[in-house]
Amino acid sequence: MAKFVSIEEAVALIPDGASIMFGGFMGCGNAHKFVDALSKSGKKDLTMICNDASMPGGPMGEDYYGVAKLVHNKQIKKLVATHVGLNPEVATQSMTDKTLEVVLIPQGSMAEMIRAGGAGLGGVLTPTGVGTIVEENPYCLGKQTINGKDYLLMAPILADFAVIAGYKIDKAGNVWYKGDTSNFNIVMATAGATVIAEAEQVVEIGDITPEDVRTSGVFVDYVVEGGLY
Amino acid sequence: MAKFVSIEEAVALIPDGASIMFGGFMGCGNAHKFVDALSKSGKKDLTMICNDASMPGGPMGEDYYGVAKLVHNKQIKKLVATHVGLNPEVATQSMTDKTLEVVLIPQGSMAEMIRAGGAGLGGVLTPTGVGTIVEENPYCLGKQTINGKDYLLMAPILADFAVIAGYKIDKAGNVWYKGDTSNFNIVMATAGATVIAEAEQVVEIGDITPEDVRTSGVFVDYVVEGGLY
Amino acid sequence: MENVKAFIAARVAKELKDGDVVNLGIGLPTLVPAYLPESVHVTLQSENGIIGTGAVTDANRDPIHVVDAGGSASAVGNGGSFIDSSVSFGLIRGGHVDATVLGGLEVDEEGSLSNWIIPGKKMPGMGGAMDLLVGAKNVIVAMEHTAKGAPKILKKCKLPYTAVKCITKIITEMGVMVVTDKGLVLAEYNPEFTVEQIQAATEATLIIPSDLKPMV
Amino acid sequence: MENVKAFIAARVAKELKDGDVVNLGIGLPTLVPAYLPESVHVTLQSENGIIGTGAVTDANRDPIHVVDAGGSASAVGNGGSFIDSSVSFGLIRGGHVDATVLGGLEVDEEGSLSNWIIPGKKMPGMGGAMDLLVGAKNVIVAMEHTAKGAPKILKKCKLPYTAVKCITKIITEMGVMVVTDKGLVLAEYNPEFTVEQIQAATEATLIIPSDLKPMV
Repeated sequence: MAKFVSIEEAVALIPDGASIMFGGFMGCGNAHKFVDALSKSGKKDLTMICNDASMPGGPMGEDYYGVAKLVHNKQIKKLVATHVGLNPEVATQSMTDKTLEVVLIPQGSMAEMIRAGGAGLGGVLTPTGVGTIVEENPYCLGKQTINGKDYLLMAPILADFAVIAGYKIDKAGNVWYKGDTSNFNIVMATAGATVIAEAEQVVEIGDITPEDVRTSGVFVDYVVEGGLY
Repeated sequence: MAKFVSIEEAVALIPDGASIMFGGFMGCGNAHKFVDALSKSGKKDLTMICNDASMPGGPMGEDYYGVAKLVHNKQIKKLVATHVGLNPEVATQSMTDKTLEVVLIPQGSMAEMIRAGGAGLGGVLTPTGVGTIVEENPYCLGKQTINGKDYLLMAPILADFAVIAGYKIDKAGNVWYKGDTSNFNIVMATAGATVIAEAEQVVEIGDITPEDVRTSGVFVDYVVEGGLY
Repeated sequence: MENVKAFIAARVAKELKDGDVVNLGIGLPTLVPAYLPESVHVTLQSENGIIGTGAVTDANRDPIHVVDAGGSASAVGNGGSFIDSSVSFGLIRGGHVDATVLGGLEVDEEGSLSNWIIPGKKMPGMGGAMDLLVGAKNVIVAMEHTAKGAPKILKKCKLPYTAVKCITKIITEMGVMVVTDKGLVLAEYNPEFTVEQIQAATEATLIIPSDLKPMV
Repeated sequence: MENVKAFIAARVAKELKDGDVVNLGIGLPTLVPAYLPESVHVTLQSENGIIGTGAVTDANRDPIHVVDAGGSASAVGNGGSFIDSSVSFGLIRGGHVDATVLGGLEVDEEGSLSNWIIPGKKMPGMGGAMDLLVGAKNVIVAMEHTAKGAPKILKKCKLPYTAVKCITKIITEMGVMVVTDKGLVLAEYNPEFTVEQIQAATEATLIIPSDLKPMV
């Protein structure tokens, strides 16, 4: 059952060195207020699993948008992502300073690997990445031929925490996403040992029609209210 | 782009011997009016992929409910399902008359195998069925050990047709499901070479909020209007 | 015993904790919620697509659009949601269901279960049972100890397995048996029976711990 | 040529059919829709979760909740829908996208493409490109024929592959090249160039068919 806590209480759950999945795509669908608080917390040596590292220069003139704050504050030791090109600090920390380890995974494979983790599957068999350096990726467990076609076996991804962001979350923890913020949030909600969901608005049960719930409350451990962005 | 056609036109698309996926669970979420018309069409030698064969005796006093009509009319040559115990005609045709071939697959595996077919994955690695006679199933391609745990590699499932049932379908073919009728409909909508969707109500674009669409219109080839059940 | 099924269901109810997500098989397991204390609220899951099943009333009854895993009219409760089959079995296989309670034709001392098929006789199919047994955190078999006097708790199942080495506990009218690496431990017994009677009704060898307790 | 990019985009537009689901890469490919005839309506897909992207207006602008695959404010069009990443890439990998149009650093006569990494220099990541190349029914590379005079259409890519044997057609300001089992066929040429000039700007050997046509 989802517990409603303050952002500070939720941040306090995270130990140094934790692995954390963050939903979102270029900041869209990041749990902004939680990330803000985490970036000020001094927590360090985190493994961040996120589509990207967002970017400096947010849509409302933010200096650092969403998870880019955590990179900027050097809280990330390892980043598992699909694309980091819009946040130049990743290249600096990984290629120049060598303080950040980056593992790149194709976006569709990453979504599926996280889903597989949350769904108890042994791996993902995808044609994506066959014949490329993805075959040498630490998450690639080998190549298999099935019915004459080659597939890479990619490992499931799980994490200590998943931090997701919903637009409306009801008192039972059911989540409704606005626009395309659902992106990685939906699969990540199934794959964190502890799932923290940030709501822009906490609503009453019934406000979200049972058919329109996109992440069921049973997946969510903690809800924080972030307020409208 | 989804084409709006009559039920008769949609049934006419199906050749004898076709493989057809039907969404639904014990009749709930079957495309009732389409199935009705198909059952009267004389089409035969069909392979039916459906969670079950529904049952005689529907909730409104129907003699045969949903896809049970197709079994009753002996139109099915092969049935791929997870449970057939509530339709005694399946046992008669398969075990006594030997006119119906039945392949049984665990429900979670079947959902995932259909999803894998629609999503271009090479198979499903599931712990379900390990050590059971599922290992001898024609859809089981072998057993693999990943990180010390055994998994069965189950084949993706695709079909010539997927026949799904939505409550509201808009003019762009976007589908909204009522209650738990979504069951297998959502994965099957991705895995039929041709997808026929029956609407209880056809609605205008905008009536279903873009966030609340559960099967996007791009997956749907034909829409028929069945009317409220 | 007057009502064996009610007795078993009442004991199973004590296994469930407040906040648990629970999947109940058909038959005896569906009696369990009636025995939950008021302080324990569980979320019932129906594998065909309901999280948080609720009571069917005249107002919400809709057998065309909302059915349970047995195909009967069902309803979603307060705070519940509808999910599709792939999400539902992701929930199950991924370990998000705290407990499943189901019956068994045969169980054995390795914690394996057979309940889905009698070759040549009954081939109803496994439905979602194999996934539930493999995926749920706790697998509780709730059944009568014997079938017409014949043991159902065996050294090794004779019927085709539904799943192997999956059971956490077996609860019958005679006792509570916990599956361990060493075999079946009789953790609790029903004082209406002697330990000897219980063993006599059981093909598997029961391990009798020094702290054997009466069934609570 | 005055506007090379516009010329290429206009030619690419002729590859798209009414009703197609299309994914456009950043840069040149985004110019393509402007050249579609009025009778051709395509559904644009943004791999981060929009089916049917539409124009951003003052009324629908919401850069916090709706962005395109480049992270910029986007919008859903009439009849469109929002999907999550796993559904989106299921759509892509499962062959439900009719065409993807993207640029390339290098392409080769086997139909392989390299456009995601320059080892030791630029490691932006592949994003969704690898999935799109493997999954889309038609993969159209739209790019300038050379980079500062150096051929980009090679016998074999030198940079790490984005995907191998995936390209359907390469469209440049010089011509339209179709990938076949036998190699690259120059199906159409831009009459501003001679076939010899086109071959000279191309490392791969072009197969010149008897029915070579001017670019339409």
